[in-house]
Amino acid sequence: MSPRKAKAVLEAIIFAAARPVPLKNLAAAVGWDEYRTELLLAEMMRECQHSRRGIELRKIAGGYQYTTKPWTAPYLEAFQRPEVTSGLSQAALETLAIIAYRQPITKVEIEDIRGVRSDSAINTLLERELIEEKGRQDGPGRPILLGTTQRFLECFGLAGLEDLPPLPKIPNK
Amino acid sequence: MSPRKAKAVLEAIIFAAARPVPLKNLAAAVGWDEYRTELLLAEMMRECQHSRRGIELRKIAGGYQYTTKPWTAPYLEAFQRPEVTSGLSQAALETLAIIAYRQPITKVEIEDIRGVRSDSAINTLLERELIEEKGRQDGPGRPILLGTTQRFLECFGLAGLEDLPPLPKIPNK
Amino acid sequence: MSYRVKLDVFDGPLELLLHLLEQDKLDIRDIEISRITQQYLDYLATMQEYDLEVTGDFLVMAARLLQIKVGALLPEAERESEPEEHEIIYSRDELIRRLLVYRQFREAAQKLAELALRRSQVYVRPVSLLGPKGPVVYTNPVGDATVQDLASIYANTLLNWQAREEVRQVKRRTIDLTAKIGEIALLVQKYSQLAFDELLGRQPTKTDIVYTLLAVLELVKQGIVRVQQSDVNEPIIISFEKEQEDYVAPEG
Repeated sequence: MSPRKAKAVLEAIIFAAARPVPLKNLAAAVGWDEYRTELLLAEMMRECQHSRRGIELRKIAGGYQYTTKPWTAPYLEAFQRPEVTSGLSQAALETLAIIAYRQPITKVEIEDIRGVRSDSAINTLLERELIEEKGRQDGPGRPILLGTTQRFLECFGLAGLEDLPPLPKIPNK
Repeated sequence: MSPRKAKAVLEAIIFAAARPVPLKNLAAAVGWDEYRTELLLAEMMRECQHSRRGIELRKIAGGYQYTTKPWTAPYLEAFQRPEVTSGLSQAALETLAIIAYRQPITKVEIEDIRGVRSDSAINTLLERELIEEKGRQDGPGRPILLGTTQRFLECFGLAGLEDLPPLPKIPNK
Repeated sequence: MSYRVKLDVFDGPLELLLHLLEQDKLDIRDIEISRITQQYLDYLATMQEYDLEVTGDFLVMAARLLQIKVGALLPEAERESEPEEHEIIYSRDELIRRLLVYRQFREAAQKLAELALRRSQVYVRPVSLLGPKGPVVYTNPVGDATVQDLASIYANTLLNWQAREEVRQVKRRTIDLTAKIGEIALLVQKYSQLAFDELLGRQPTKTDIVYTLLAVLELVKQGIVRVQQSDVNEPIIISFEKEQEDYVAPEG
């Protein structure tokens, strides 16, 4: 394998691996001996030192791994707290509406009304602190009861739950 | 921020994030407007095309992501498996195609095109998070509307829905 | 151990029809209804032979094909008054259109499969380097949803719930086609002449109509009954054609 092709293969392998990749494995992948492979890796490490590059190739725990350069840390931190500006999905809104009007209510009751499993919608609402546990229901399994939070009231500009709009009449059949 | 530094920051962020990073967030990170940022990213995409590189920068699901180049796949098989979309049945693929090209669409409309009940295909796709509810259609029963997810784009390596291959033409006779 | 011939499994009737056409290298637009109908019915028979479930969708298509073949049997007026029943009334053009659209998406599915395959050739970084996330802070956790949205969504959800409950209460009735054929043969024989509507119950479902139609068509094919209609708005009259000894009603 040509040095140029070997470089590309090494880059791809080290990039795709979750952990540092031992020299032995890298040499086997390109079919070179370890000494020559190590020289090539050293060249790749030097190339990453260029100021235009944001990542570097490092020898870590007996293997090779790409890491971001330390000076980029402040820019990465902004991504550690992902700002979520997106609204709620239709499924989450539906679930929230049911909880708001029927609280306290169990997951099973919600799923019966919606007709579909609602774990992910409920998790989303819990994560956003729009709903919370309100104790447990008596009875088999003592299922968790869910209800809306203070935050829910704030988000919708409600003084209290009694402030929820009355429901449009549903024709009885 | 200088273009050279911006490039390094963008590389570090996209590299570290693992998932596609939206242009908006990248622009915010370097403090540039989206237009200039996009130009710089295009330059970075070109640079990766060099034969010495084993990874490339791609536009996927409305964001930017590094992936290994396809030709390196045989060298990588011993490492991490890529996200699997394989194992989708013909029925599921057909249903997914209809949803992808006709979204938002109801179950009944899908079944009308396929000429067969499609609950199990739809459930498989929902489970794999390739499709999701996109609200409800006005009209009797207010049926659920289905559409594809962000994950669908990621799994199929599409920049966006406009990136879908053109629908085969119905031949005129 | 019993020996089994491998039979292609088709997800739905359109797929099967397309397969039959492609097998004969025929263009969809040149479809010959009587030929394809025979091939289709033969395939269904083979499916049953091998204990493959022939679902309702396949039977409905059989009814459609026979109906196109025999010519529209149900009166025009009925079509307009009951749009829900429209589905079972099909023309040759409609069948061609559906086959073309279906094929279009079947090809699109193929392209998606190719995309997925190409995608499986590339690898992405398996883990984020960004480290464990701190608690996410949501600046506006509900987006632009208003409390009025919440109320109307809830009302709609209740409506959907109610609708589902009603559907749940309607028990699915199954009809045995062979029994239906026998039943109709006996009825027509008894009264010698009957209108199609009289064969249906008071509130026939789509399934009732399809099965009744299938049964009548089968009896026409066997030469047991004759079907007449003087005008599109007139009732369809089914009259007994054969002597009693020629038809042996199935048992049970």
